[in-house]
Amino acid sequence: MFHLILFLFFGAICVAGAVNLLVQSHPINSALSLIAVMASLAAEYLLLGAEFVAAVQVIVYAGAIMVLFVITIMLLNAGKEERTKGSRVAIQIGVPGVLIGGVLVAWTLLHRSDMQSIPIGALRGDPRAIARLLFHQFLLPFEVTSVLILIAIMGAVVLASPPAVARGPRKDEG
Amino acid sequence: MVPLSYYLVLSGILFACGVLGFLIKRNIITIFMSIELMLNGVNLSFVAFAAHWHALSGQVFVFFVMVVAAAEAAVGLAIIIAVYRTRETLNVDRVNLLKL
Amino acid sequence: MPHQNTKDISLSITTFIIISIIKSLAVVSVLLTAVAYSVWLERKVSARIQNRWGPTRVGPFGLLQPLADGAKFIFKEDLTQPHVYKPLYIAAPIIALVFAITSISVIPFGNWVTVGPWGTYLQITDVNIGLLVVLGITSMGVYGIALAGWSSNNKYSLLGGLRASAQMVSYEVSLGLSLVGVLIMAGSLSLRDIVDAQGGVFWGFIPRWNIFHGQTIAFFIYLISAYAETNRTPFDLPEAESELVAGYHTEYSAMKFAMFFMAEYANMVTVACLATLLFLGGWHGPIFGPPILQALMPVFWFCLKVFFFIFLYVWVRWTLPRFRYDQLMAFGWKVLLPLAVANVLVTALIVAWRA
Amino acid sequence: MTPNPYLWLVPLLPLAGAAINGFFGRRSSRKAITAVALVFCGLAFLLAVVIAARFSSASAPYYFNLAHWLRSGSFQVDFSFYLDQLSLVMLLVVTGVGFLIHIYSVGYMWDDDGYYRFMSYMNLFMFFMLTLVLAKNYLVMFIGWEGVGLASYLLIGYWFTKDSAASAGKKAFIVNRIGDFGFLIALFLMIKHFGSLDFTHVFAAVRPLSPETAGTGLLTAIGLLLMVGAAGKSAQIPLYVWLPDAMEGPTPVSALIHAATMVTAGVYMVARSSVIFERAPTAMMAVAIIGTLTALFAATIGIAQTDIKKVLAYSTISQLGYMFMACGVGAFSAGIFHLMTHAFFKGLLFLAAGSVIHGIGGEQDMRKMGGLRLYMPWTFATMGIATLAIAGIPPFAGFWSKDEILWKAFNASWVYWLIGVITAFITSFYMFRLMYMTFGGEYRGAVVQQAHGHDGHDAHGHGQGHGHGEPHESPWVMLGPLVILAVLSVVGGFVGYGNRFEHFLAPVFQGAMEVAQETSHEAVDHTLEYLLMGVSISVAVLGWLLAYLLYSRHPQLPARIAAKLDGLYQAVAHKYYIDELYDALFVKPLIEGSTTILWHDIDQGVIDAAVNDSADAARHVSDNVRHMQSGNLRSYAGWVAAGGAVVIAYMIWMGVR
Repeated sequence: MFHLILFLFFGAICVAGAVNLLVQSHPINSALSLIAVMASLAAEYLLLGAEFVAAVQVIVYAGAIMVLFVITIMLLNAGKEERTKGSRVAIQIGVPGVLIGGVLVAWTLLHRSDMQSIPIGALRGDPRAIARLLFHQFLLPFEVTSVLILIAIMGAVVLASPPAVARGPRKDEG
Repeated sequence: MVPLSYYLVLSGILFACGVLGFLIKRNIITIFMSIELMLNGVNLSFVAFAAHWHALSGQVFVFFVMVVAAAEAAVGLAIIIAVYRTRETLNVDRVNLLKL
Repeated sequence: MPHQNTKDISLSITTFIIISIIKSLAVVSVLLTAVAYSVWLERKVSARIQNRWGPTRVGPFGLLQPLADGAKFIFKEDLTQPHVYKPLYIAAPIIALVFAITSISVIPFGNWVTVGPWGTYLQITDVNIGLLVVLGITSMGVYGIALAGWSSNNKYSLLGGLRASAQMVSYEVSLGLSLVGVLIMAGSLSLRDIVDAQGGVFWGFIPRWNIFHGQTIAFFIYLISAYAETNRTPFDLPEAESELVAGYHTEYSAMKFAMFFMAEYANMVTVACLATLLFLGGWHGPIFGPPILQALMPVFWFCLKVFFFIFLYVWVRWTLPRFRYDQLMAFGWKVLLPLAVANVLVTALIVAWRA
Repeated sequence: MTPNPYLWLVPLLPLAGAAINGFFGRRSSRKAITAVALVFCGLAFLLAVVIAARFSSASAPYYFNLAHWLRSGSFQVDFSFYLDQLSLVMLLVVTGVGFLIHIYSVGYMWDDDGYYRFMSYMNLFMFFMLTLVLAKNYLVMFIGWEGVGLASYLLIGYWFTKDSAASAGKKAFIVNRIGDFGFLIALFLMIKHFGSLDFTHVFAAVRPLSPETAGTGLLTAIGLLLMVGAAGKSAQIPLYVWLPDAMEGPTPVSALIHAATMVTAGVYMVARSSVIFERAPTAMMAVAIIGTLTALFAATIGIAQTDIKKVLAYSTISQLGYMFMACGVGAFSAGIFHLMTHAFFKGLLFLAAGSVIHGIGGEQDMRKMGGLRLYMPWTFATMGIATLAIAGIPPFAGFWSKDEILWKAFNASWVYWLIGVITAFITSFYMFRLMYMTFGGEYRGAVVQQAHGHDGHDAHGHGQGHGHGEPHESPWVMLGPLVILAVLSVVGGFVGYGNRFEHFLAPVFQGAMEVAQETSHEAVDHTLEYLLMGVSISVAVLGWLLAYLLYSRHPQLPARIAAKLDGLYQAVAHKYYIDELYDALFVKPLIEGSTTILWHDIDQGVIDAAVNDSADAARHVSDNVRHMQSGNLRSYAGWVAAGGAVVIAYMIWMGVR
């Protein structure tokens, strides 16, 4: 009961944040609502017992990635988004498609009988166990992802560095 | 005691919201955030299934997803900056040269 | 999910809630007092360093100065420029302060104490990933500054916010890495376990603290990154008054400004507590005297160490000049990060070799 | 005994020569080219002689397996060589005559620009011909078969700048394709029914079968198809038309390929397949009839020809007809015997004709010759010997072999014999006619001032190319082979004396012997044989006399006779209009059909149209579809989302069902 209440509470925050992300017209608000979603998702993880995942969710997602977004928004000084009529397809085909698909999935899931309940803190995401799994069974994927992110860093540096012509005078700005 | 399906429905809702954001938002950065939202929805289902099957690997996968999300954010934001530098806009409807 | 120690579970849920409330109230009040008096301390020390007297009028040695400051902040006019982005402008200081204060919640001050029938840890809650919680909350703290800088629609503030967020994000990395060594040695993420792992002494007189136990380099890395995290000199670029009027809180006044102020010092305290716990053996120290004293002694040692850290903060602030921003970034990425990584590797190798 | 394990070298040596000359000849000097060509060819000849010397009938046949080639399941074909009496004879003839003609062509072609090319082609031809005769299975034989076809194509069209030469080469190639078609089908039948192409296997499989008296059946089919192939290669009716045109090639080529060796490949192949033929009487009869008709037919055409080489070409055809007749009546050894002697004297005739042509500056029309015996005595002598030989005057080589054939033919049926005798008469007539027109009387040819004015082919002074003020004898490098071949034409016949040749070849034609026996044992009294011999000699002499009367005594008579029976003469002179007939029957319809149907209707109407229309359709479709690609990120996302929804719906539907 207690568990269900908590779940619904944080779930409501999640959904509210997600919807807010959609309705807000200013990217910074969307970003903040996304942060809210992530934080409450961390709470959901805690309910499921994945405490380490929750912590990393907060630190990496909310604390690092979203900061990157906010920095970008601040850097580009992005204002309210303009309501351009870019594509009819997206509105007339895409949105109904998404809604239909979502409703179908939800309907099927809720009408399945074999969905047993999960007790609070069902599976303790103990850092030690996760580390053991990560460094034994998933060692290769781990290394591969590390290489991936290294490449991503280099690509980001190359892409974001200003074009050579504009670099000369802007040296001192640091 | 919460049924697994609730968690899955929640993650589904998040994912659908992400896709909707992709569809209806014009701002590249917001669209990017919608992608992150989708990834989070997927993560939630990962963790829920991990708890359901008592398999920790589900949680491990979340970490991989996070790493990929981080890499994607880095590159994507860099691309956004580059695009903004050349096109002076963040509106995807105005960045539509790749056609016909 | 806060997960209780077995001893707490013996209590009924109501008593647990009551005790938790009492503990939080106590801790928060203590923290705020500490914040106020660290401000006082700073003013005093800086005055002494600059051959001044510092606050002397309000109370003996100006001890009541913090109260006066608070009153002044409360009664000042809280003006809000028309061009700011209101919601975030208001939200920013709250966010900053809230996260700054929240992070104290998992810090243990001392051992198990029993008051009558009830016993508890001197700690609001003992999470077995406490360290990560602290890191997470502090990493959320950056939003306060960033949003403040952005929402108050002013180029100085914006630059300040940008600087703050960039610098915090980049120094967070080396900070976290410097802690990994400690974690390896303790083999746990629970702050209490880490502190317990540091009990005892070498050769009878050297305490078995991590700083003396192979993590010296990590300690200094942590110290430097902590300064950067809390935007203290020599890393106080976000509020560099000589470059950007007052950085991210240029547009703030009265209580909102006070919130940022308190947030900064609260962060200082938190970081100091963390350093104490991780490197200086927490509440460990010579215990003697009557039982009641013995019960309070660990808390005393803990506060002493934290005080030492805060004093160090102040000292450094009024001693060192400010970095240039590119120097700051270069230092963080090209010096601290490699050092931290090397430290982690060496520690891991040694531990693996011992095992 | 081991007949020299280096058997495989015999074909490969000329190939090496061909390769060297073909690749490096353009830059190397004429002497070097000559050396290469002659050395490799001569080495092959020497090797053949050595092999022959060490050959003993006791242990023949001898196999040599060079390499594996095809292996699919039970069916396998190897590059393997096969040496028995038959292939030994062929080996000696080919290498020997070939070598002599190589020497001859050194002198004959010396001044030609494509000298290296010519020599390389000649060596190449030697390689393929030797492959053909040494093959151990029909497929390797077929390689040689096609290879000599190629070489002959290259050499006929050697002066490819001349239109007639090029088209002659094409004609030869195409007509041969028809024959090869039959050959191939025969091979397929063998694979299907005997599962092998190896001589030993096939024959082993055939031997137990009984002769198909019914006249139809597998062996008959195979035999007839093989005969078609042989008719193509050996220029028998109806596929003989290419050989006269092949005279466009240089004279040594005519001598080597179109008289001595290649054209006899068909005969060789029939003889090689004797085991099959003798069990297919119908095929045998077809071979005999075709051979007989060809012999007569070609001989009659030979009468009216004025081009010296054409005359020889038709006589070649008719001689080949003799050989076919021999094979057809089961006298394979006689056929091979005649093949050998014919290689001698016909090669000699061609070479001598070449010497004549060469001597008078490229003239080929006999009406412009005459009296040359004074100018070129050696050529006259040798050519006379060859003429006596081909006319069948004893004791020259031709007499023995031709008489053998006639005798066997008589044993088979007197019709063959009669036609054979008539043919012999005509043969001796037109051969002596040729002799008289060429060497008798006095020189009728205009004294050509500049030899080189003559259109390219065969036209050039040799060595010290002076203008042909008057006819002159050829250099010794050309006369030498003439003399050697003349000697062979004289003595060559004696190997057949007392059936020694026949007995030598006996092991090869085991079955054939039996057939010959059963046909011939009712008439073995020698009186009849001698009688027939006398008849053939007398007809030969009669032919000589007639020629003497018409072309030496009363040179004006022939014209009058021709005028008297004009139509017939025209028909003969125009080779019975066979070429025109084929042109009307096959060539024109073919060209018309392929132009209208294949080209316009099918190629342009169907294939091109299909391609173009599909391209247009693609373009139109994409014209409409490309608007989906608006370049707008969100619309793409919209499509993706819709697709995802569809997939989800489908999966759920599948799940609930």
